[in-house]
Amino acid sequence: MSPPAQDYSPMEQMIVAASREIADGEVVFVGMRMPMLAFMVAKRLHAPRAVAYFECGLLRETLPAKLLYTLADPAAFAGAGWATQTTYVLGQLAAGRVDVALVGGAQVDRFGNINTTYIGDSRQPTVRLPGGGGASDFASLAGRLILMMPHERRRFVPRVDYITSPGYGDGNSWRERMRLPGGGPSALVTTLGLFRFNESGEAYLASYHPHASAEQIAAETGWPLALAPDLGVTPPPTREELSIIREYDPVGFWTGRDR
Amino acid sequence: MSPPAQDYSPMEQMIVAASREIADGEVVFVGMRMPMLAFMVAKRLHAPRAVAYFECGLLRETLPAKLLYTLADPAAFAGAGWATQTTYVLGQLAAGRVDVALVGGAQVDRFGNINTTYIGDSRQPTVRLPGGGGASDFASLAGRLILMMPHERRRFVPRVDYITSPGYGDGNSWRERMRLPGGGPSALVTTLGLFRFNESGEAYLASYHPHASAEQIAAETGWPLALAPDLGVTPPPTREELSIIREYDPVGFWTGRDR
Amino acid sequence: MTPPEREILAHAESRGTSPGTDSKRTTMAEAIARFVPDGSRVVLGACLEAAIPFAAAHELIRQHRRNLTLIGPISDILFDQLIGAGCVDRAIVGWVGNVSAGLAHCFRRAVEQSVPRPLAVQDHSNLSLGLALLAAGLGAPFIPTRSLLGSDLPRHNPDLVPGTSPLDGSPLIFVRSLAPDVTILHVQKADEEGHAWLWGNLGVAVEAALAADRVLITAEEVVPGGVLTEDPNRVVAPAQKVVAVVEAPGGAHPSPVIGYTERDHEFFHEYHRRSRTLEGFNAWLEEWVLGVPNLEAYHERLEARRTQSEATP
Amino acid sequence: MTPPEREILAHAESRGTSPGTDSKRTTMAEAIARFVPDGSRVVLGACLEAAIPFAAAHELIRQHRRNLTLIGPISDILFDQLIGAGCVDRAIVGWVGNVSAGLAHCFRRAVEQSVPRPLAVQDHSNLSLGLALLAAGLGAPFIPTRSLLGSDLPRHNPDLVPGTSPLDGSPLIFVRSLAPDVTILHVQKADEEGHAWLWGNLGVAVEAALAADRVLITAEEVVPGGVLTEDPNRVVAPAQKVVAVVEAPGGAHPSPVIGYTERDHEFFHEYHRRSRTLEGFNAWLEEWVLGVPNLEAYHERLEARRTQSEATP
Repeated sequence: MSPPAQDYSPMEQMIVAASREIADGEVVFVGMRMPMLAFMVAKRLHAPRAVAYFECGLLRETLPAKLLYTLADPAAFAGAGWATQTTYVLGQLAAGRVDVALVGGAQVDRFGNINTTYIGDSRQPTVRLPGGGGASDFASLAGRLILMMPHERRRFVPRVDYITSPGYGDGNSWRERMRLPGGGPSALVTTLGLFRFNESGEAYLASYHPHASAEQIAAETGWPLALAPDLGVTPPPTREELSIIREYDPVGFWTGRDR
Repeated sequence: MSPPAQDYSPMEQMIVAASREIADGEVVFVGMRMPMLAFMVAKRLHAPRAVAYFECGLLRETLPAKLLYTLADPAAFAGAGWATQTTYVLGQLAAGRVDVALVGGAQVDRFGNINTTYIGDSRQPTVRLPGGGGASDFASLAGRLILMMPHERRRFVPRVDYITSPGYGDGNSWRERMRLPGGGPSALVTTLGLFRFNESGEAYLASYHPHASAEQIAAETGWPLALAPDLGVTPPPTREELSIIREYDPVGFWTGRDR
Repeated sequence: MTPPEREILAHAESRGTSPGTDSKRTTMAEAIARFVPDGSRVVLGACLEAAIPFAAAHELIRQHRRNLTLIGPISDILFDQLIGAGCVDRAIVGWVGNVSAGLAHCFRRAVEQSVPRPLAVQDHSNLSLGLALLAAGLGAPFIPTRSLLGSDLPRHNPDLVPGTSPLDGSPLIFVRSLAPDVTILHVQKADEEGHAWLWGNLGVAVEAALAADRVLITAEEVVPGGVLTEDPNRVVAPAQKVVAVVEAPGGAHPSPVIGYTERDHEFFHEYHRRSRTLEGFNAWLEEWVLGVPNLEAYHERLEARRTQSEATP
Repeated sequence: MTPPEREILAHAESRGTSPGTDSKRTTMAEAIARFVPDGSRVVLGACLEAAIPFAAAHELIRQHRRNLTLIGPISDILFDQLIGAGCVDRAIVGWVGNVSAGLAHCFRRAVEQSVPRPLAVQDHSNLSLGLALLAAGLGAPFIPTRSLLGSDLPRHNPDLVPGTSPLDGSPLIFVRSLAPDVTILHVQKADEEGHAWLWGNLGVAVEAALAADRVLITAEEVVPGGVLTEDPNRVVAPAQKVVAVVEAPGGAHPSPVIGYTERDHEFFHEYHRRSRTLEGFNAWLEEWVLGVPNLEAYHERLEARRTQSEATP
């Protein structure tokens, strides 16, 4: 790794921590925004043979030439390895041929369930969110799932109001009982730390980011925080990692440096 | 119609009789050999707006430039209106979007069931035939079905040994009971005559071809022949009809004039 | 791409056998008036964030269409506009929002406050919506999937039916087939017989065209007959199902069209800001839809603003 | 066709980000030896009567492959040859014959007389076989259809399961998903990374590639990397699933390849005549497969015969 960078945002830390979850040669389903940037960092540094599926119907073996505002921008198509139908790319996911998927969401709970549909009662919601799109399929079907989420107490709830994208349900082999084919979340990467999941599907804090602390994370998390026995500090972004993020997102459109 | 021709084969009579079953503007699923020639005659004369689906994955609004030996010959593709997947063209058939299909077979019975799989017991067959290909789907799903068959007693059996392509089963609203969506056979065109089907799904002779007779047809048919009250003579091929067949099949490859 | 079989094609064309169809070319106003009546179940935005038929949707709004059922995976503010304009009773969707800017304000107002009218939503995943359309195009009453097992979507969407496999008893979601009345596609090229070339990410465009009773094409370019059938693999759907072809250059603005236009990100962001309030949305709608007679005037307005903004120091 | 987005492509290529894959280019002998072992479930002839991978099948015969399960809708004498050569235990098929000449003699001998060995046959319709492969590519355990209700196919094929709809109790045939070990496609163009362009009638090629664990490509031409991804809509399947790319010009002879070769009708008819007897078939096999080391020698023999026949008065 190149030397750690000195000045970076929590979003950038989240992106690089997520990128390190991707192994070389993997087939990856990539969502918009942070997930896309995490994939770009991985592909440029430690996973040059990873390939990316986009739900709009693309497969890329190379990176797009510039920042994508949507996965169907012309730059996403240019140089793609396969341009096809949504049912085929999500079908390959359903057929068990995708190693890992990266997704965000609006709410997450300690079992890694994601809500992007309703805040409040679905019959009389406080907020109608956009919905799951392909993320429900990623969560159901991918070999494993990397969740990415800004860490705020209103988002980290004891129990999501609605399961748009299933994690480990209520724990205790819930996925096996539901017969969900995908492996479920392997990591929940936030702007403050990195969670992993124990055998009963509960999230525990595996590391906190250099700018954060376990206490701060506990305060921003709506469930009693469980800690890894070897709880450590997330390695900060390297200059190389940061330079890739900033090459694609020079004005900080997605990483919030402009806000 | 142009004046009747004087010299033509029973195969040619069969082809023109079948072609007259196709109406203008219809969406037609076309099988190889005789069905293809019948479609070509119809399209050139009285059904210029008919369009043809081929099960290999083609849709044609115009006729191919020359005789097809198979439906996937380069001439079948050249100028096609849509080149696509077999599941899509047969899918449109299954979705109820095809008016009529033309098919042949090895055996037919009085309920219009077609066998192209086994002669004899399927566990120890006398002859293993090629199978149904798309014809089973045509028979199951098309709005109506035009059967084309050389008229020989060994082919016109009381009951087919195996139902590859369902007609009216054993009659008595069998298709409704089976919930087969397609309408079933509307005509059985042979080298000797033209059959239609009554309300219980039994074939009756509607007309005999000019070179044949009801007696000859009875002798070549393996079930007691039922006759239309208004039994007539099939109009013979016109010169125009014959000239089209011979334009596409100048050496009589399909129409048997070379055998 | 080397066009295949040029010689054979030239031969076929020299035969001059006539096509099976009359001209289907018409105006946007006529196409929408004739083929998308009140109460239609209509697919729009089948290619997800690309080639979204905004011009067709704006004509629906101008003609005050009512009681529509909108069907589409991710429509990137198009559904929001139709909902805000009061055209929609029901949305069968994967995701409704503004892909680069955030939540869909009109969609929120309709669901949360029944403003301007109540909206029923059937939430699908993008896979399940694709399977629903695919099933209709295959004449299958449903397609089973293991996606969404355990999620809350099947509890709220009656077309995602939980059950067990007739083959081995394992749990499945049966995705009921969904046959729209009309699928509206914006494509790169079409001819007046209804052949249409679509390229780029295809989303659920093929499935939606095969599932629908009829297909309405808006195209960047209408080209002479015989050109597009030189490469029939590029044709997106059977021309026989196409009922209208409308030349609509820039008819997907502000969404991108591969080979023609980039996405106009700022237009999406401006819509997001202005539609935050009902009054803001209505002013936006007046400026960009109701107060604009047609696509040509829309692009004139866009161009005038661009010129003006460049002139401003 | 105007290649879309040339400028952006040039830009993307100038970035020089490396592809995700090594070269998969190899010889036919190596590809067949490594990726199609005894007992494989293999799709061949997915495009029905066009682009049938005869050269790959001949290599299977030369390598004395055994216990194969062949999967394909209509293979126009290719399955007949593999069956006659004793390579096959099971055929999952829509139609086995000689499309322009009639019955398949080796297929008949195998079914009727267990010569050279017994053959189990699972009869599908072309739709049901397509649905079986499609289901596997979608991760669906089955797809229901109303085709074949009342036909005798479901009585003899355990993968066509009669049942009733979980939605409304109406009768259906559940077509069980079918995932081949390997799908062999003959295509027009491929690159060494595994991108492959296939055009013309596609048959069940897309479904078979998506259903398979791995895809083996034989191509009329192998072209440099970066050419085929200029038009990724033409790419038939994800390169990531392709395990081998073999340049095999004329590798589909005697079947046609759109843009390259016509069908060699007389070759089919000669095969039909000669394969009528077991001895005749064995002599044919010696002459055109076993006694020929590779595709190049096959075409030399073909060319020599053509020259000779033209020289004969």
